[in-house]
Amino acid sequence: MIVIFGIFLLTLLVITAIAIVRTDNLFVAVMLMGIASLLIAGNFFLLDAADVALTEAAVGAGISTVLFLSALALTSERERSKSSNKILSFTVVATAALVLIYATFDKPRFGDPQAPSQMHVAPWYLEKTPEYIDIPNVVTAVLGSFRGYDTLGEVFVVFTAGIGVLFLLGSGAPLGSLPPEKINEGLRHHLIPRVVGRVLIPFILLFGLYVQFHGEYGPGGGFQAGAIIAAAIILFALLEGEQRAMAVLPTRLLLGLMAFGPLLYVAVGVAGIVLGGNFLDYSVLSSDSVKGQQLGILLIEAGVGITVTGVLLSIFHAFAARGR
Amino acid sequence: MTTLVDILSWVLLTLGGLSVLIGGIGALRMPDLYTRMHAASVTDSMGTILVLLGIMLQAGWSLATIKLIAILLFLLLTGPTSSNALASAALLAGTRPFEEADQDDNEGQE
Amino acid sequence: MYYAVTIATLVTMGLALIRAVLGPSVYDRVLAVNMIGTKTVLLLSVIAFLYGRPDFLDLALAYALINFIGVLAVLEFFRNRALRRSTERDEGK
Amino acid sequence: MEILGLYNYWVFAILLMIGFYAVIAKRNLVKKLIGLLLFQAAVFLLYITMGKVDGGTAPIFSDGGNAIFSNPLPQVLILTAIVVGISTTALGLGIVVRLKEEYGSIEEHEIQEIDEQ
Repeated sequence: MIVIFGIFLLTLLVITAIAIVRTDNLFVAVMLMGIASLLIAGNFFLLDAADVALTEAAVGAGISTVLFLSALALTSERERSKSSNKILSFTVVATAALVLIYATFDKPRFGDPQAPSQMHVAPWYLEKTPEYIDIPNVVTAVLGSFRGYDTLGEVFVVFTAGIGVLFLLGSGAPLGSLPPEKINEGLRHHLIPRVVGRVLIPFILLFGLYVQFHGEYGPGGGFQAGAIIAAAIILFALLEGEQRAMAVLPTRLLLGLMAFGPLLYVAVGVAGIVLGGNFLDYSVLSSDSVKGQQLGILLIEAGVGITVTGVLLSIFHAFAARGR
Repeated sequence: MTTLVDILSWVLLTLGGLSVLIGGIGALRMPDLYTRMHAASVTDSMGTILVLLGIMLQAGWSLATIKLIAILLFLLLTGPTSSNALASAALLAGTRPFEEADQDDNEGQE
Repeated sequence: MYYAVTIATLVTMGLALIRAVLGPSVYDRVLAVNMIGTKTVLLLSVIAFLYGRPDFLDLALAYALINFIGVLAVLEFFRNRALRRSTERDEGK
Repeated sequence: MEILGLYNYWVFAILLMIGFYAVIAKRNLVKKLIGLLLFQAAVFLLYITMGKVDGGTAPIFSDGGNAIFSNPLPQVLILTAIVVGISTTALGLGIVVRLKEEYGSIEEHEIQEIDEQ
C-alpha cells in the first residue's frame, strides 16, 4: 500500500515539474518549486530517509523560496524570450530519457535487500555503530565519524559558496530604486502576521536547538539545525525589517560564525592528531573511546550548525541589502 | 474502555479525512479566489483538528501526544494567519470578491 | 483507518496541485502551496504512526513551524513589488 | 509489482530530463537555475531510492526491535548535498543578479548580443 502512496506522490511530482518548465511566469515557477519540495520530502519520508526529509523541510520550505523571491525582486518576474531550438532540445532530451529508462531494466528491483548497493559497507555501518559509537542514529554516526572527511569537505563547499555570494553582492553600488525607509520597515504594518510571527520565532529557535542536540537520537543534526535557525532569523528580518535583524546579528558576527564553524571542525580533527590518533579520529578525545566518539560528533555537529547558520544568513542579507 | 477510545478515534479520523477531502474538492471547484480560500480553510482547520485528535487518541499519553499538540497549536496559529495575509495581499492588489465577471480580470493579472 | 486518512490527504494534495497548475491568478497558486503544506504535515504525522515510529513526528513539527516563512516571503514580495511600481509611477510624472 | 518496482527509477529519468530540458532550452537564467534544481532533485531521488530495503525502517535504532534498516549511506550523502545545493544555487542567483545589474537583462541571448557589440 505504501508503495502505491509513493507512486502517487512521484506522479504528482512529475506533473509539477512539467508545469514548472511550461510556465513563463517565474514567480509561479518558484511557487511550484515549493510544491515540488514538499512532495519530494514526503517521498523521502516514505523511502525511510527521515533525516533527508527533515533537511529538505528545513531548506526547501523556507529558505529556498525566500532566496528565489529576493532574486526575482532584483531581476524580473517574467521570462521574456521563447525557448531556443525547442524541437532539437526536445529530441535530445526524449532520446536521453528513453536510454535512461531502458537502462533501468537492468537495475535491481525497488527495495531488493540483495541489491549490490545493500551488500557492502552499509551492513558494516549498521553492525558497528552500536559497538564503536553507541548512538541510535546511524546516519549521524556515519556523517560525523565514519565519513567525517566527506562532511568536512561539504562544510568547506558551503563556506566557499557563502564567500562567493558575499564577493558578488557584498560590494558595489546596489541598483534598487526604493527609498530605504520604506524597505527597512519590513512587514511592520501587517499586524496579524507580525504578532503570530513573533510568537513563533522563539519556538523555531528552540526547535532548531533541539534538532541540533537531539541529532544523535532522532532525525536531526547540524545541517538541519543550521537551516532551521537561519529560517527563524530570516522570519524576524521579514517581520521587523532588515535593520533590526542586522542589529541582532551584525554582519561581522555572521562572518565570524561562517569562519568559526569550519575552524571548530578542523580543530577537533587536529586535536585527534595531538592526542595521538589520526585526523578526525575522535576515539582519543576521551579516555573511553566510545565517549570520545560521542564528544567528537557533538563538537563537529556544532561546527556544521554554526557554519550553515552563518552562511545562509549572510546569503540572505546579501540579497536583501542589494534591493535597497 | 480501549474499544471506546478506538471507536472514537476512528470516527474522528474518518470525519477528518472527509473534511480534508471536501475542502480539497471545494478549493478546486469554487468560482473565485475568496471562495476557494474559504474551502481551503475547511481542510486547514477542521481537517487538521479532527485528524490530529484522532491520532492523539491512538497514541495514548506519551511524548508523541505532546508533539502532536504542539503541531496542532502551530498549525492553528499559522493557518488562519497565512490566509489573512494572502487575502489582504490579494485585496490590496485589486482582486475583487463576489463578482461573476471577475474571471477575465483574474486571468489578466496572472 | 490510517490508510483512509492518508488516501484522503493524498487526493486533496492532487486536487490542490491541479489548482496550482491551473491558476488562474498568482494568489490561487500561493493558496495551493499553502494547502499542500498543511496536507504534508498531516501526511507526515499519519505516516509516522503507520510506520509505527512516532518519534518521526519531528518532521511534521518542522513543517508546521517553517511553512509560515514561505507565505510571509510571498507577502513581502508583493509589498515590495507594489512599492516599486508606485515609485516608478512617481518618477514617471 | 515487478513493473512497479522500477517506477521510482523511471520518475528519476523523466525528472532528470525535464530539468535538463529547462537548462538547455530555456533562455532565462533564473529558469535555467530552476531546471538545475529539478535535475538535482532527481539525483537525490535516485540515491534515496537505491537505499530503500523492503520492510525496513529509517536507520535509527529504537526500542521496537525492528532488525531491518534501510541503507544509511545514501542518506548521509544526500543530506549534505541538499544544503550544499541551496548554497550553490544562491551563488548562481548572485551571479544572475550581478548580470542583471551590468547588462540590464537576464535573458541569455540578449546578454550575448550586448557582449558582441
